[in-house]
Amino acid sequence: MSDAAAAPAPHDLCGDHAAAGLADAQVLAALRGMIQARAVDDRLWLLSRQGKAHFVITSAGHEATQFGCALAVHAGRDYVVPYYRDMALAMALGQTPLEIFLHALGRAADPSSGGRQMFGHFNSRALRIVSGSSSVGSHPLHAVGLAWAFRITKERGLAAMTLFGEGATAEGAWHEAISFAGIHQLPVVFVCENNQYAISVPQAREVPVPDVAAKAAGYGMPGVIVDGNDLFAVYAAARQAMERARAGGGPTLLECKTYRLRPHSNADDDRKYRGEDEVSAWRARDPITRLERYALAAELIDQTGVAELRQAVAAEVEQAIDQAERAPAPAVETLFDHLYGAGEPSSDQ
Amino acid sequence: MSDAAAAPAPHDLCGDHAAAGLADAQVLAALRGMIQARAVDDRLWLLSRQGKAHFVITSAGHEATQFGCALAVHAGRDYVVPYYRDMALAMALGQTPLEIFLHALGRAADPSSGGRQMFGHFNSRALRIVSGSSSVGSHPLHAVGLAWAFRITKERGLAAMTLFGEGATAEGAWHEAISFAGIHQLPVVFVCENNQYAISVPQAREVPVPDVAAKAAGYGMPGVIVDGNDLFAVYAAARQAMERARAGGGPTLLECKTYRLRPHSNADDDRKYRGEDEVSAWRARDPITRLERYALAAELIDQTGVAELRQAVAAEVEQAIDQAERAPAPAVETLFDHLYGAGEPSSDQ
Amino acid sequence: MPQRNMIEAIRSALADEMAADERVFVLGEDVGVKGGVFLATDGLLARFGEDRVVDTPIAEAGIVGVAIGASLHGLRPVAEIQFADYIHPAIDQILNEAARFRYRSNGDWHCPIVVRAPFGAGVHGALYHSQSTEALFTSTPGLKVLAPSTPYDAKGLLIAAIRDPDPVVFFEHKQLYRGAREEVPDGSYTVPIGRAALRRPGNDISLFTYGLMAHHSLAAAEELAREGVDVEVIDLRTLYPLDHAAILESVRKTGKALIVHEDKLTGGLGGEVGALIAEHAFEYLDAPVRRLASPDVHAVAFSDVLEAHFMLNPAKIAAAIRDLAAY
Amino acid sequence: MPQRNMIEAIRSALADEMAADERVFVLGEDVGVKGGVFLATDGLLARFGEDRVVDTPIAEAGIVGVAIGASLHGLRPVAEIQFADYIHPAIDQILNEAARFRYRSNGDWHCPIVVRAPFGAGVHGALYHSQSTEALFTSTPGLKVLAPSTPYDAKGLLIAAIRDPDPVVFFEHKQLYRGAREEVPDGSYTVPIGRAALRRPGNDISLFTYGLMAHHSLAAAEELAREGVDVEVIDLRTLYPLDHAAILESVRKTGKALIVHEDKLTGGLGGEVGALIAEHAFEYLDAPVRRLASPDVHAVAFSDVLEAHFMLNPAKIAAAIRDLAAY
Ligand SMILES: Cc1ncc(C[n+]2csc(CCOP(=O)(O)OP(=O)(O)O)c2C)c(N)n1
Ligand SMILES: Cc1ncc(C[n+]2csc(CCOP(=O)(O)OP(=O)(O)O)c2C)c(N)n1
Ligand SMILES: [Mg+2]
Ligand SMILES: [Mg+2]
Repeated sequence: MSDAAAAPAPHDLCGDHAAAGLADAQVLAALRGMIQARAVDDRLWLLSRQGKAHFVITSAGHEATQFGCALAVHAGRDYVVPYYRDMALAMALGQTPLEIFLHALGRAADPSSGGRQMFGHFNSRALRIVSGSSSVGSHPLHAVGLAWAFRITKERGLAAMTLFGEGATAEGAWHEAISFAGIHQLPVVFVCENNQYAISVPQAREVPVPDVAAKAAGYGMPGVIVDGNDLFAVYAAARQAMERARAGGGPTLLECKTYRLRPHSNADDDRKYRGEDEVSAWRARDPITRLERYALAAELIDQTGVAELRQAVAAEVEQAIDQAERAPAPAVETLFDHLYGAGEPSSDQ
Repeated sequence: MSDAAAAPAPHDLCGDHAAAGLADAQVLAALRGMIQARAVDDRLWLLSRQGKAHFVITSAGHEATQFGCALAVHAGRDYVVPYYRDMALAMALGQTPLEIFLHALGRAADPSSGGRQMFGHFNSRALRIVSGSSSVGSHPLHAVGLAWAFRITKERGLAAMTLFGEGATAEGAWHEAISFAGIHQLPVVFVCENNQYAISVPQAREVPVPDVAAKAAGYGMPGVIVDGNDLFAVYAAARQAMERARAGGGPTLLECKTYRLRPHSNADDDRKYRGEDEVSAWRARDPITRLERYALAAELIDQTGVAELRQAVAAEVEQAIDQAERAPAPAVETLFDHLYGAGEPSSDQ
Repeated sequence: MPQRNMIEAIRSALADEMAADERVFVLGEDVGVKGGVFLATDGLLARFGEDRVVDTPIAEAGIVGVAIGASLHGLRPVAEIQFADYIHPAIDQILNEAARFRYRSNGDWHCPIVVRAPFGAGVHGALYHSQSTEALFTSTPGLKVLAPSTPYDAKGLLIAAIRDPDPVVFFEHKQLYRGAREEVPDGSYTVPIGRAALRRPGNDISLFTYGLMAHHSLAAAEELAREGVDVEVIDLRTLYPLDHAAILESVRKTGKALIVHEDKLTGGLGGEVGALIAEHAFEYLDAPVRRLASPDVHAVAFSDVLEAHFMLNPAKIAAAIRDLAAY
Repeated sequence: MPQRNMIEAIRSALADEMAADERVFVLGEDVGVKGGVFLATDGLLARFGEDRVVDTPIAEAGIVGVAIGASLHGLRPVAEIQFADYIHPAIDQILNEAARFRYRSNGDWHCPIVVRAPFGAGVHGALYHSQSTEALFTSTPGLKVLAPSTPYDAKGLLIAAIRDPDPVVFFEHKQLYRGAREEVPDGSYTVPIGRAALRRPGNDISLFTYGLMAHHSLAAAEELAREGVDVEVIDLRTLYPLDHAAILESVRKTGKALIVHEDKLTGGLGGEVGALIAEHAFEYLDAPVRRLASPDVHAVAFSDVLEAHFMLNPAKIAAAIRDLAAY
């Protein structure tokens, strides 16, 4: 896997899907899901330009990392503690385009927050996707706490996965989380989606070492590097880490080297800090294109099939937007809901 | 050096002082200083039992680490950012027994805080010993900031040394400090006085790796392990690290393996968490005894000389206590001094 | 009924709740083998084992963050911060995370955690072992902040806090730990969160306070009683959300209010209480709303002399009451 | 004289001070190449170089801690916290370290740092890009807390803060960044720390406010003027230490006080101001001391509808004034 990271082939995936442990149908479902996630992402930017979505934060470019990880999760059983970049992950775990748009438009039916959080705060108790703040690096501790809970309840065979950017690894809270997991060898998989920038700040100014995975040495766990734009490589590594965690083998720090193909958010202008050359080099390694070419080469699908798939996805997405736009806003009285649990004193007058 | 750490010889120091770069007189001065520091420490416990010193925190057992590090500092030029355990260090850098007792008794003339801080908060602007809080792990950042200042002022040939326990390396602020130093390869030497306990918590519950020095791998700097009860080993490693830092070669994480020979503080009962066996094994490796035997063997001093030295130190210490006890308490009005700089508004009415 | 001081009452609350409910566990620095630096958790490790009595690394954000995570799976963590002076690194986890989980997820998740922290001065703790840090927590919805003044309340409120479905910060005054014993039942009982306690009924002046100052205030009130001034002493106990009804009802009766706390004057809880009274009991006031608090300096200094000068005591409180009574 | 909006005024303050004093430098997330997410530091990297315009890792305790360390060697760091919602991890460094260095070392060291933080709601920032976190800082001696409401003040107060020998937390309301321009001189000038500004003299009611609410309050005051109510609007500007004299003098004149802030009601700065008035201007009051603030929920929600319901605005302020005037 580390060879792949050192010099990722721009058009080919490493190994084949069977070797990685994926059935044909899973590959096709992932391809569809990744295309769908990208289509949703694209449409969010449009909604933003139309003034309909106030805030957009992208997962474009991270799809292989997020789908590869999601495939390694027993959704609804393992916990996932994601960050704002993880839209494709949330969809891979089961959130629908409609749910994503309801969230982006702050509608009452937004399953992530009922219109309270900015876009990017994916949440679902049923899917065991844990609500996050926007505070970078604050959430891995919650994954560690969940893993401690499994120890107390003596539940075996489940794990927590938490995801974050390489920038987050500079935060003190991140250190405290991974350190605690290392001391107690807890079933947590720490996934770093290393896209080489924290907004505008390049990795060399965020992280003191070339590979985030090198940090694992100080935390008593293996550090694994994969090409984050290669679905199979990510899946194989994530599965191994999750299985090890579920089996009581302890935590892993998994670094997925990837790239964000759009600005950080709709408030960002990335031309200020990175060249078009760099961006296009990474566009050539687009994880979706790579998977699509693989699927064609492996004859899991043909060109017509891909075209149909893309069309179907586009139609679904348009319909979801339509529905979301027509969905009602939260009632103003709900502003005061859920401050405290039922029957408890509330401080609002 | 790492061999020494793996199996420290209980009675002998590794190498000889000339090889470590120390003159005869320096060895004798260190021996005298370490004996003095221990004598002060012993008397503080007595003062506590007499109800005269409200708080005592010990450096007993850490003397070789602290003197070895202090000898590598250009006192008054390099900055030192210590922690509460560093009484012997403060003395090695120039604080006198009288100054230590004035601090312990909260007298007006306490040079560290004018009677404001609990014992253990050694400070001297003249010696460039930086005032600390009691908050574990919060101070290494100040050493890093000082080093950044040297970059701006373009001062070359000076460095900052900061010291902390192995327990402190779990704090988020510690991580943020060493990470920043690694990114910018700043002239900071991070000294971990690893005494294997954070109050009652053994290292295995504080730190996810057997050697704190292993953490250096994630911070882009060398990690060095020394026998912290061996003055020469500590000095050689600290000098090398400080020289490298001063020469622009970047930071070092230096781990000194040592042991605290007394309870954490006068409020602690260490019998609850460690056995007498363990303590006596370490008493056999007392850094002062080891240095004394070395000095005798190397004929830097003879038994009579040692006896005279110990007597002289004892007399000095008694005199210092006497003087400190007679020193006046701070005037009550000083409670409001130094809230803000001169001429600035103050919020007290 | 057994007599307990406050530390024994707290230990008893923890042991009883851990015995009754397997979801309850404690974590913090030195809480295991050592039993806590104040011995609040003494004996729990032997009884409940390492999984439920967790000696943590020195990482306050970590302690609270791990507690939050465990609570999401239904557990009931009780985190100990060794001193309230060291709660600062955990503030992000308490205010931005624990307090907001329920609200931000529209009710999907909630954080039934308790964060215990010894606070207060007068034990030679100087600048970093004496702070009153409660004001950092009394402006965040979603959170509850408690500060008991008696062993009975300490046990009952701690059990209520553990059972509460939301995060609670629980401040324990260090000087009260080994203070007077009183009857504290074995077994579980609760004292309701959100209700102030009337410690001494009176007609002339309402005195609002909490923590150690509740005791000093009662002593002062007794002194003033001998001078013919009848002081009503109300122990707030819950600092957030405040018991508005109890506060306003008392002032409407007496017409005079004095707020006494050990925290610094400016920015302390007294501001909120004073403003509340000035807004909602204005018509009943026949004197200025007075506050008596520690001076606006950085907690207490180490020197005995400075410490004595800094600390409030019954005499200073009595003087303030006398002054207000004479208005 | 050049016209500047608030972000331009801040940028101009930084550039002028950095040009005039080599000890001044800026550090924070994205402050270099990007020039800050609000462009407060735009252009500084090109002009002053990497050593003095430092793109830091995402580590708020680190940013403030490094600033503290550099200040001990005589430098004048200006740290940017990207949003006031993320200042929490730095609270320990601000309250326990920067604010106490001078006091704890008996005057040996001091920390002339500035911590800038954009705060406030109304820009669709939801729960974590909208908070008013100033109340966390207005109870710590050694610290100063500022919140300008105009471009002129922003520049003058920021320069005063940079030159101040003590740590200053500097809150900038995001909605004001691109607000109205006004005359802001080139070159350095200062606005004194610790003094409130009389924005509109009036005789009937004293209104105390700061930040964005200063503008909404002025708008409301104009509306009330047309109804015959003459409101005095005082912009506090310095939130700690407060300008007691200005506050009390105004209330002694008008006899009525209304405090308006965007922060939540309970535990917000209004409590301190209200209590101050109730204690020291009691005899002059002819109405309850009123506070108008955001509701006690966790900052503003994302939905437009909820945001609009949450936010204070001139109409809500006018209603509160009308109500108080009618008392
Ligand atoms: C505690 C905190 N500090 C700062 C920010 C502002 N911020 C939002 S995203 C971001 C960059 C994060 O970079 P990284 O962790 O690499 O994740 P990426 O966005 O690249 O996926 C920053 C600085 C924040 N949200 N939280
Ligand atoms: C932030 C913070 N948390 C907790 C404490 C309480 N405390 C004081 S010393 C100590 C143990 C420190 O252990 P270590 O860093 O190994 O240093 P040692 O005392 O062993 O030299 C603890 C937990 C503190 N002072 N500061
Ligand atoms: Mg990144
Ligand atoms: Mg230790």
